[in-house]
Amino acid sequence: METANAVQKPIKLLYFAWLRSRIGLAEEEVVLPAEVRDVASLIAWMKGRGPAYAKALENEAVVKVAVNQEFARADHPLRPGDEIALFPPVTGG
Amino acid sequence: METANAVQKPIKLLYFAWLRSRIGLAEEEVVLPAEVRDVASLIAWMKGRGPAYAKALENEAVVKVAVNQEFARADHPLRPGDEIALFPPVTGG
Amino acid sequence: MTVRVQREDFDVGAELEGLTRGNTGIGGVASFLGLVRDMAGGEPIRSMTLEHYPGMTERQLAAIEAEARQRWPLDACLIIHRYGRLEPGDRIVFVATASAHRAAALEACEFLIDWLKTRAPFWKFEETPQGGRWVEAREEDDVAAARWGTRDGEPDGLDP
Amino acid sequence: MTVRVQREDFDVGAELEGLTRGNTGIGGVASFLGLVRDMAGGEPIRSMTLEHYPGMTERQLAAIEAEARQRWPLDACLIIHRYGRLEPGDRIVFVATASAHRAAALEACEFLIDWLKTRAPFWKFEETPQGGRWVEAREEDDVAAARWGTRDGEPDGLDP
Repeated sequence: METANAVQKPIKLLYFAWLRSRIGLAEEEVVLPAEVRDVASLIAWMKGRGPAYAKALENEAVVKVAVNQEFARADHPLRPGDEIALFPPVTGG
Repeated sequence: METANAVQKPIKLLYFAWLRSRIGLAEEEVVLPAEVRDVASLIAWMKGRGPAYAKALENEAVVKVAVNQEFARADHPLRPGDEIALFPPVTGG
Repeated sequence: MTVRVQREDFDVGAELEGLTRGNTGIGGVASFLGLVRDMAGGEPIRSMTLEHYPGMTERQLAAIEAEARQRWPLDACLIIHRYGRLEPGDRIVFVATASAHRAAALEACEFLIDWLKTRAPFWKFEETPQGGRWVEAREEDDVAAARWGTRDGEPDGLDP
Repeated sequence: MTVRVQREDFDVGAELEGLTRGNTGIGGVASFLGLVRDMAGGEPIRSMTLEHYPGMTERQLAAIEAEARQRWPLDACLIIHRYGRLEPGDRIVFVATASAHRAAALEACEFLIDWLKTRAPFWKFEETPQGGRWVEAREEDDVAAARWGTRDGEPDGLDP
């Protein structure tokens, strides 16, 4: 099935500002498990990936998410190949 | 008397914009007659000085007056040695 | 705090550089550059000649600049206004206001340029293909300046 | 209509000159230049490092610029935003808006800089004598930007 194949394709995760420094990475590619279908389930899954992730994401209210360079809400669906960025509220220029 | 002597001292009249071109002068010095005591009587007196003055000053509402470089109202007193400027409403920069 | 009324052109970049040099407490500089437009009232303009009242113009500009400094916390302020014959595209007027905070700089700049464009003691003579004419004072400009509640008609006021 | 996100400094005079060159229909150019302040929250600042999201930042800046052009009749518009490590006095951001009429230029400039200073996708890291820290988003800035009624929280909005 197309969906099953597509899930094997990784997504790209980008981290900015203190999310980057807490996670300790600027970006990574991951293959999402089948149960991760949207932004909310991505965050929930990431918290289980280790203490650095759990700490960085502990206050979800201040974690903003963009999918393919557009701001995305909790119910925004995710697809293989997406570029997903996590960052704190912007502080402007 | 000091007043009588002082009246002999001329005032300086300056004209700007279309008041200048209608009167045909940028500036002049005149000795005011004794009855000219304020801005209103100055304008009335000037209208009698010739057709160019009468024409330039026919619409008093658009003639602004400054005495010693400050905007002055009709009842502003005049003194010998004053610098009195007549000009249309400013059009800004 | 500087006011200059001059025939010569000016260098905007150099002026802005000079305005903030050595003061790292400044967070922003708002500015407005006025240019001669090629049209006025639907007619093409060949030139615009600005006449002013030397001495009084500088006094009035200094007074409005002092008022801006009273109303807003400005670190630096600059007004340059040209006079004489100008052509379309030429710079006429430049206002720059510097402050720790952008709102103060922006508001003060708008206040000053509204005043300058409407109440500064200049008279404009426009040369069109049909001949020359003195520009009449404009109602709409007065509305823009009146927003700021500057004094009107007072003998010692900033406006006739 | 130009948006540039760059590490390099820029020349304000040359940018303004280029913005209006050849268009004598422009009556005025409003601009705002943002500089790094030497203090933040009562503490001295040694440097400020701006991080951004390459690609998304340009898209967001282009979107807000398009919105400004929809709201006001602009002849030209320029946004330059730097990233990387900056020191007090350094230029960070420059906005310039040109229009036949000054009100349009002034309002569009204020609209853009309010947005840029609060909602542009940049994150600031400040280096103080006590060490480094990420700057928190500020409430008062949101109030300034909210005045303009830009969309909030929409998935396709200009703001998270």
